[in-house]
Amino acid sequence: MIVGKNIHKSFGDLEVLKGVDLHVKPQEVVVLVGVSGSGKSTLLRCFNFLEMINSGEITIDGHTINPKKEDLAKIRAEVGMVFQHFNLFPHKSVLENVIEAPITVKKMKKEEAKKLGMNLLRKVGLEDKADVYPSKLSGGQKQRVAIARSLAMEPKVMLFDEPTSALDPELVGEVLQVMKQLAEEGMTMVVVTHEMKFAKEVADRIIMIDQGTIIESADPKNFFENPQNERTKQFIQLVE
Amino acid sequence: MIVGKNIHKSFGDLEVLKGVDLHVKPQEVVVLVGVSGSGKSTLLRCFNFLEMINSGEITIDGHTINPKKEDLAKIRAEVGMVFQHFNLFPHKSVLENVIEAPITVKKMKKEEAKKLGMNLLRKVGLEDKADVYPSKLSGGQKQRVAIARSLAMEPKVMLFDEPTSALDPELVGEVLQVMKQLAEEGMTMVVVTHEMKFAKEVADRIIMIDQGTIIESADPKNFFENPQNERTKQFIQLVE
Amino acid sequence: MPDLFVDVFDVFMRTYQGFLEATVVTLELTAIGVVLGTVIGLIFALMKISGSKILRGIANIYITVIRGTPLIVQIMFLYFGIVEIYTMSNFWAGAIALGVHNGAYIAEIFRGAIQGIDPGQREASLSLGMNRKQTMQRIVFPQALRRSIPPLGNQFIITLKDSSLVYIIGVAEIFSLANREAAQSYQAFESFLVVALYYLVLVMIFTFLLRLYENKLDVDKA
Amino acid sequence: MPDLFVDVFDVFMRTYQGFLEATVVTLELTAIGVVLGTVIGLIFALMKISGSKILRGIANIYITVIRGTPLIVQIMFLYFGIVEIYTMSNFWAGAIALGVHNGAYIAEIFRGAIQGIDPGQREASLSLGMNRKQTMQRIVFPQALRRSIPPLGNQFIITLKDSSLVYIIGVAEIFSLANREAAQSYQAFESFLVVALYYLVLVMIFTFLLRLYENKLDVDKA
Amino acid sequence: GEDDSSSGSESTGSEGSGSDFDLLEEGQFTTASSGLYKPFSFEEGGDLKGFDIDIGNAIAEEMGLEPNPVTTPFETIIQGLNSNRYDAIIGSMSNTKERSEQVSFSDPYYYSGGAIFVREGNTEIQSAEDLEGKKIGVVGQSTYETAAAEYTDDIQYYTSDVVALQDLTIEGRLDAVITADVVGFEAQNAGLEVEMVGEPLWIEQPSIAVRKDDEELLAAIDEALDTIIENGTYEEISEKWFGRNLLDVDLEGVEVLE
Ligand SMILES: Nc1ncnc2c1ncn2[C@@H]1O[C@H](COP(=O)(O)OP(=O)(O)OP(=O)(O)O)[C@@H](O)[C@H]1O
Ligand SMILES: Nc1ncnc2c1ncn2[C@@H]1O[C@H](COP(=O)(O)OP(=O)(O)OP(=O)(O)O)[C@@H](O)[C@H]1O
Ligand SMILES: [Mg+2]
Ligand SMILES: [Mg+2]
Repeated sequence: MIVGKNIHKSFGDLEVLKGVDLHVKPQEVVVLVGVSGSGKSTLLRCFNFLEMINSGEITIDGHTINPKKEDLAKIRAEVGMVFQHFNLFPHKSVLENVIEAPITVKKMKKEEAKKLGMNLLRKVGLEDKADVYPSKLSGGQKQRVAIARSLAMEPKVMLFDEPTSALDPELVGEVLQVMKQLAEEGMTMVVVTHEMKFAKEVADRIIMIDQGTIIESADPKNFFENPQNERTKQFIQLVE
Repeated sequence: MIVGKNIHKSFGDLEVLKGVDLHVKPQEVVVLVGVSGSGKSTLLRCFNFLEMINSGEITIDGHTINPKKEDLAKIRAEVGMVFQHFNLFPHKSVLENVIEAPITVKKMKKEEAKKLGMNLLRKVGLEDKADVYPSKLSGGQKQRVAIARSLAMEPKVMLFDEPTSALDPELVGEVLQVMKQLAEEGMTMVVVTHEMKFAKEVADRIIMIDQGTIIESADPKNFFENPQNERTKQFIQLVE
Repeated sequence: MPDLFVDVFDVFMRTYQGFLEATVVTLELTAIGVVLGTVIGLIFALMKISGSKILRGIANIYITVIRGTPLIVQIMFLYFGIVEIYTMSNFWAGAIALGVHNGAYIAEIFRGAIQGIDPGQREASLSLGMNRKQTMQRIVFPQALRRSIPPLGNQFIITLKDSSLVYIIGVAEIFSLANREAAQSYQAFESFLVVALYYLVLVMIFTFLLRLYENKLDVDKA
Repeated sequence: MPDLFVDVFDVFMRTYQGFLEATVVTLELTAIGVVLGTVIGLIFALMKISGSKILRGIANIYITVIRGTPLIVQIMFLYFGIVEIYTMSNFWAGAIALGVHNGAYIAEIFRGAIQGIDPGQREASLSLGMNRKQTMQRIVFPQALRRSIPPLGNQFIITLKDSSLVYIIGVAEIFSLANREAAQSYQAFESFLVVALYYLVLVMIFTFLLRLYENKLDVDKA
Repeated sequence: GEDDSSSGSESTGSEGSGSDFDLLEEGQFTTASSGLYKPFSFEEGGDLKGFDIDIGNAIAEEMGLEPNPVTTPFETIIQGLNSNRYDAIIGSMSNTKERSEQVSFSDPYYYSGGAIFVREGNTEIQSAEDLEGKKIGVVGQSTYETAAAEYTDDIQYYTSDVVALQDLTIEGRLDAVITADVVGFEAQNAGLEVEMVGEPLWIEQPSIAVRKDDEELLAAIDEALDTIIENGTYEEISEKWFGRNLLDVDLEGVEVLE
């Protein structure tokens, strides 16, 4: 579904991604782990063209992207992204947040968009908050709205960048629940998270990034019980 | 060692603590848990007189405090506090952070304070960072300095308010390690934390606060395996 | 002291009609100065955040020059300089000088507000498939505009006080009236006290209105 | 255009010696205005954060009045109004007016810096057993002072420009010289252009120095 | 010995300065002008120059004092005197009834015509009557302001007559400027395209002003003024600036402003 080949990315002198290969199959759920600064967020942002890669190749749904030639907006619409800090639009109500992109980008009729929006809000359990402004929501509710907002564009793959790490611990569950459901429905997902329980239960594959390269890639059972790389072992010890 | 009796505390109309009784014995390690807003931080802050209680009574080391009559600075010196966001003094080096209070409050000689400070930095594993400024430290290092800084006043009890929740997951361990060691050395401690593994291993008692009252108090085994209160059960489910 | 009070009251009673007219002039100058400054400021703020190096350079020069010279020099310069292109009345020369002056400060207000919007907002919008223009128009600008209103209100109050300087090109606003009153009546202390009170009352009224608005904003947000 | 250039150059050559002297006066006024303002500002900032309602009230009135009236009114008031109590030279009247004016703005700079220090700093200090005074002296003030220096530098630049207003009481600073030059040479436009350049160069020099300092601060921090 | 009294009056002067009157700075005669009134007072190359300045110097010398000319905006020049900023005004300020309620005036030290100036080639304004409702530029607090107010409500205020005359040359700004004839002529000579309308409206009497209570100082000034007129110093100064003696005016049949 989404494929990165030999991705290199530097910020000035700092080489953050040093040739990453990542092949995510349709309906697969990949969890990315790694210590702070290892390049997890950068990789996700490259997949969404919020950062431009220096070399390598990104293919989405069989189509290799040439960022210089194509309409990036169109490509981004196919890849949903959920951020650590939600990034809801504060000047728009919950429903308006969700229907903004369908109306502006897809030129969907307002009525139709609203119906779609309400369906998605129902899906994340926030139907009753449609007319509320984001500032009135808890962190967990905000993140669920953000997920609904992304889904409104019917993306082919969803990227999650530490979606629960800005949440109070008792609010983490409700967001993970929505993500789990999404995975069960067959959404292709790449998730950066420190929630190891979620990784164990939901991931098809766990990938460990260290200093800009993939050093381990295995199904959850093997990843935790039989890590190959020394750094992976250390990491597992730290977070367990 | 530190005893709170029927503590009430309101902010304006909001009653945050509604009659809390907490008796911490010498050398005991108590872990406080509860959802966000339940009053955990407020309770710790009352014990350190950063907030003044509206009614009730606080006794430290057998001595009941009348905040109106006594020198609060002296009492605070007997109770160490470690904050979520470290609150190191950015304009002072690591060693200066540690020796500031002994010199200013206890009028300790600079030479002597430095010796004490270096010993404490050794204890938290940061001897080599003595002359560095806080901005150069990682979060975990900052928090360990903060612990050393508190210890420099030789407090009778240490209060920790979510000491690891501002840390990247891979840095949590080094702080918990220092705290564990402290507990083993017999320090009386009250710890607000979401680290359940730490609670299980180190706590003598786990106390659950909900909406300003203590609803559960038990040793770790009983707390997790045999919770009495419905809200406690919910909470354990959420964080496990 | 009672004497002083009588004197001040005396000056006040003798002059209040003239002052009311002058106050209208002061407020007109202020309003034109701010409105014009907002238009200019918007243009230069857009230039400053644009992709073109030349536009950015022009905006930078404008802002540096205006912020690097005293308003009173700008007023004189415009009054005697712009003549070669177009002759205008002293009132308009003063109002335009205030507008040109404000333009640089308001450009910085807008730029600050736009750049103060969390980059996450832009990223979220882009990630949804909105293009740069849509992102600016629908996500960034509406938020930036709302944030600009309190500093714009503040700029209005600054301009109200700054408008006193156009007395130098002979516009009959409050301060010039006080000056003449002081010279004619030889009651300098009382005259300047009275004019200070006029400004103070005007500033306090607008400060109050601004606070009201800000509180409303805060309530909307919460 | 070449004509204009020749004229401006002509004015420049004819006046630069006088302007150098006037620049010294401008810089003296500015320096005294800022130093005096810092002293006054420190006192009022302490009053504003003090426990006493009366002191806070006095500080509030002072700050409101000064920020609510134009500097030029304050200068006139001090020069012609205060005479009844004490007569001072126009230079000192101007410098003191600038100082009194700055005092209100600098008080807000200090207050902002003090209140901008993370409350966690105060709490950490108190929790270590330091009393209020020790906490203020050893933890809060040193940090607040460091933070105040960039806005103080900015205030210096504002004062440099504001000092042009004391021409109104006949102090021989740069702007008054431009006025005299305009009246003498019948070249108003060129004179004000030259004086604008003087201010611009001075402001740019001080802005540059301020940036240098701020960068140094940033490096120290990182 | 009036003709040859420089040493004599010097001694009188120093006596006076020591005991008869208080000066701002001992031994100095501090006098004010606007410095924006060429050729009477203006600054060139950092030096204050002009007829008023030279007269001030001569009078100070007569009184045995160090001259100390300063400048201050004309609008506030009287307030400055009354708030002890200088000892006297030698700044082309005419003696009027209204002003003499606030200050004391010496004998006039020259005569000057108040005149209407218009842009060169302006045929619309031929006489004072044509000023009705026109836009007139004057210096605030000058006698010309009072005159202008008789013709129009549309007055534009300036800090300098010279600058007002400059503004007059700009199309669309001003219809006329009222100022001293000599000041206008000087501007004309400097190349400004302005011209005087008809004859001067009136003759006025610029005089030296001191504070009301400084009677001794005023007497000393009058005495010194007499001396320099009689010993030819005055004529020399006047010839230097104007090529004629400004006191040689036939006051017969003309309006004298009071
Ligand atoms: N825009 C940028 N400019 C310069 N450096 C950057 C930028 N974005 C990221 N970096 C650097 O790239 C490295 C990797 O950052 P990245 O955010 O991808 O790490 P991460 O694995 O997501 O870490 P974390 O767990 O802290 O989010 C870091 O050293 C970071 O400082
Ligand atoms: N200074 C204050 N003024 C007003 N309300 C306050 C203040 N401090 C705390 N509160 C309120 O008191 C309640 C309890 O706050 P407290 O910080 O003790 O909760 P907590 O259990 O520590 O939560 P968390 O896990 O989020 O830190 C909250 O509703 C909070 O908003
Ligand atoms: Mg990241
Ligand atoms: Mg808390």
